[in-house]
Amino acid sequence: MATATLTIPPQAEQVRTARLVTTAAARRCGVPEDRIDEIRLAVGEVIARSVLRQQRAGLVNPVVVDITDDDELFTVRVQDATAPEQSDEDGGMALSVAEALAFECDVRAAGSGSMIRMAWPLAGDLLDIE
Amino acid sequence: MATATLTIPPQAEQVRTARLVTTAAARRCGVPEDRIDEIRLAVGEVIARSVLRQQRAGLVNPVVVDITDDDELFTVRVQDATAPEQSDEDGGMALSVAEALAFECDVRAAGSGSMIRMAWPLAGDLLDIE
Amino acid sequence: MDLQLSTRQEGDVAVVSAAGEIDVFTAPDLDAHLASLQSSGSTNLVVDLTRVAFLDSTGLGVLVKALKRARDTGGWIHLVVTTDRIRKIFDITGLDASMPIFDTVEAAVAS
Amino acid sequence: MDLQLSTRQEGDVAVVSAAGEIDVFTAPDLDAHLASLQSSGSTNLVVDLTRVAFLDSTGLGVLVKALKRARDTGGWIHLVVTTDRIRKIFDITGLDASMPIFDTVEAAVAS
Ligand SMILES: Nc1ncnc2c1ncn2[C@@H]1O[C@H](COP(=O)(O)OP(=O)(O)O)[C@@H](O)[C@H]1O
Ligand SMILES: Nc1ncnc2c1ncn2[C@@H]1O[C@H](COP(=O)(O)OP(=O)(O)O)[C@@H](O)[C@H]1O
Repeated sequence: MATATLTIPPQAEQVRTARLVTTAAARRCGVPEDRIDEIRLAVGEVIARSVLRQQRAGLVNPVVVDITDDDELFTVRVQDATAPEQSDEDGGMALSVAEALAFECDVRAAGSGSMIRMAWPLAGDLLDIE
Repeated sequence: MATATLTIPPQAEQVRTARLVTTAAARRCGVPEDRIDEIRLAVGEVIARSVLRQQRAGLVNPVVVDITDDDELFTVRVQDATAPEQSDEDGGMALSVAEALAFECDVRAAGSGSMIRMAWPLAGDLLDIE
Repeated sequence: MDLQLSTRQEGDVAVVSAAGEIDVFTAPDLDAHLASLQSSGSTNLVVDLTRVAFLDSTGLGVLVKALKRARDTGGWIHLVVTTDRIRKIFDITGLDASMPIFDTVEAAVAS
Repeated sequence: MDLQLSTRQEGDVAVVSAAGEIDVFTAPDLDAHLASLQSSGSTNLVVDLTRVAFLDSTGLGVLVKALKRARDTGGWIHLVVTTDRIRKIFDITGLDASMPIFDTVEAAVAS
């Protein structure tokens, strides 16, 4: 189910709002609080990274944060305008943190930029596993 | 300048998040706190109204909240999928409150639904008037 | 989680304290809470909005419904509002004309 | 407004208390605050993160930069972390290996 989509200009002060929208969506999906802490940090890292990458590449395109859930997964997709080949100034730290926290995390070329997809199993699903 | 766009499914629990995004955007634009209270209430009324109207019409289309500012105006546009002719169950109360609070407030047909536009002058502009 | 409601009895008046946000999502909870008090015999109610950070017209609609039920049994509803933020929506809608607003719970109970 | 910083002196140690969120937006403030303390002679710093609700890798980057500056002058940086939420990012990144973490400001100053 589509939960929410937030489109922001690539500005550092927008990242906080994107964290909030993600956190609020996860709460509505019934994600437990300790898992929400992980999601907030992982998603915050990835959005901050996209904002910084676009600033470095001089790209003013909006960054799009798309949050969805189905019965099994809580998924956040971040679309930015930077080429996947562009290196990170932080030596990949932000992405490593997100990878450590998300159950699934992948980066791929999408549109004319990159799409980072993070996903976490929803509690119900963990219990439903046979 | 585009500030943020939030797309939400027509659900009552999403309205709170939309208020927050609007409030955060207004703060970033330097809107003073008492004006922010007005914006929060007016925008909350309009989004809640769109959500309820779509629920009543059985329309599951997303509601789109678009926030922009230029040097003169802080503008919030709410796009829903209901026909402008559809009446409000609250006798127009939500819209009256928004109209009382916003400096400009109009409803018009847009796309296959309605667009409600609210705007407030930005502080700088009030001072700039000659 | 977004709206907390608690009730205590002061003589023959039930005092309902709300804390949090009353909006399109939480207004049904307030409605259910007030209706259940009223159907179990509370004819006179004080609704204390001191700790309410947000109140929109769906919340007002719930208060108006509760006022109608109170009047049907010869009762009343008094409100406690201390913040300009909340008082403003009563001003705009003119609802302060039908529901008296007080500065303290004591005054609302006593009047 | 999102990050509050205050500093007090305990002997030859400057104790910086941060409250709020340290992220890509506020990290430059922390950087400027620590750099200015260090350039005015504070070689040993305690950074108290007890009241920090959020810390991301841009914040860690600032702490690492400050650590390098401290070491250049023969000084150190000790952190105070009391919440699992904040401790987690040090675990993930392994940064707790280079910056000692303490449970109290007293312990961080004394060590
Ligand atoms: N008024 C606000 N405006 C913008 N962002 C906010 C606001 N309040 C909280 N946030 C952000 O949303 C994220 C999650 O908020 P919240 O769910 O309230 O966190 P917590 O669980 O710590 O209370 C935080 O990273 C915070 O930066
Ligand atoms: N963690 C949250 N998740 C979703 N919505 C929130 C959260 N925190 C605040 N909000 C909503 O955002 C709006 C503005 O919040 P905020 O700017 O923090 O208000 P205030 O000025 O009262 O502190 C409020 O209507 C509130 O409902």
